[in-house]
Amino acid sequence: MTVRVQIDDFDVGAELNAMRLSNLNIGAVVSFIGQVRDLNDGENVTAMNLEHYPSMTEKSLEGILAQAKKRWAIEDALIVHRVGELKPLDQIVLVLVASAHRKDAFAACEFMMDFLKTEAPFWKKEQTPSGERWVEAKDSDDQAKSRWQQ
Amino acid sequence: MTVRVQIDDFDVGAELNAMRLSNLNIGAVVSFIGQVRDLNDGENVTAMNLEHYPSMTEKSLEGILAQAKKRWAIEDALIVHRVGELKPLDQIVLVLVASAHRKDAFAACEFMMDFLKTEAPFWKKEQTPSGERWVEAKDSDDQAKSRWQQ
Amino acid sequence: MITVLYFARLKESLNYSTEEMELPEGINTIAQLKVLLAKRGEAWANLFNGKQTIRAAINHTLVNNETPVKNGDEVAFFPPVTGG
Amino acid sequence: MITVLYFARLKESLNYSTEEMELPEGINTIAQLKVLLAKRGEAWANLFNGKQTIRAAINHTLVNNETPVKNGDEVAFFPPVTGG
Repeated sequence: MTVRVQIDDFDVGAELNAMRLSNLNIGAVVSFIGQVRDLNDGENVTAMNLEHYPSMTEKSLEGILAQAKKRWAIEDALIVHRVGELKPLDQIVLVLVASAHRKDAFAACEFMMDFLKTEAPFWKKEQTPSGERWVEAKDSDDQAKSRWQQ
Repeated sequence: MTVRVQIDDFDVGAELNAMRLSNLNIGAVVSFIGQVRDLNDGENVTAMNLEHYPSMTEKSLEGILAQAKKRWAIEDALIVHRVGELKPLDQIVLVLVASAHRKDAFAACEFMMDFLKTEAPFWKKEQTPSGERWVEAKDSDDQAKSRWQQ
Repeated sequence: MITVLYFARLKESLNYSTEEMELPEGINTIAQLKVLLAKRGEAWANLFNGKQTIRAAINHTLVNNETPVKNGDEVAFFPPVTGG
Repeated sequence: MITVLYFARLKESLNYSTEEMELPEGINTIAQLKVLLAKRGEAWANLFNGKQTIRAAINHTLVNNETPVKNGDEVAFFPPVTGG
């Protein structure tokens, strides 16, 4: 169970293989990759900068991972989140969950993304043809999180 | 949107990258990998054979993919399923879904797995220390599928 | 004529994977075809007497007991699927 | 003394990323600290007058307006997060 915050890109195939081959009880691995789109809220995005709160970020992600581990039967999990300058098609985040059966892996992976989106201290600033702008938080992300709290 | 049934292993990292780099509108990619566990229903599994109904299999998987495409906003999707002899830790199935936003990718990927598990004509025969046995279908898979039909 | 295919546990129990058969008068649905097959002997009866869940496909599409069978169809019988 | 950190849009608007401050008498919660900061001028008032959603963390844990603040704490203010 690991979290990493890094400037460098990550290799999903290598991460997936390392996790799935580590444990003969793993029957299901679910991965989520978030990547930069060239369009957001109707404007072209040429680049973005991801700022974070260094001493809080890993603690926040570890907390999210620990919550998922309490709720579901997870064999292993990983969160990798990038910071710094990113361009369209660049990978931003990887969430990987391995479990004996698929239901736990799907639920835990989506849960972690919903909490990461609303609790982990990252902020995106986009560059667009009309200038820079901070990305606004979305109500849909709060709604996605609240599903897990009912 | 592709389905493949094959004896050979697949390279998840390569499939993921090919899909996610193909389209600047993709913001989320969810993957599911199913692999052989060394234990099932309390018995050690040393190997398994996956039989299928060749002329029906791809049609069935294409139908599942088409249903997912109707229900969610999907940019791209892939199903790869192996047949033949497999051992513990071998990959069995890959379902990959790319979409603009994560909710569609998670739902479509889980939907496709739940339908594949209950509709696609594959049958597993396991080798165990006490002999060969056909894997029994699970009620939990029928329940997982029925969630999508309410 | 119809083609009938058997898969997995059925193929093993019956020692039979495929056959061509004339569709007899009065056999118009999957349910009726199962009743006909169940009369072939003990192994067949065990599988087709209705106590086991046997799935059917016609021309590569899953169907139910009430689905009509007609000449030229490829009918397949198999246990509940266990892929993935 | 407490340490106060500002992130993202706040850091830019205030041109301020971190400060040490004495915790004045009567300032015992996040809500009270926000009221105090709002008195520092227009840019501060705009952010801390309660009309914008400003999140707070104490010692690297998300907290709410009622959470107590005490000497030695690291308090952070920031807009709703937008990672992932």
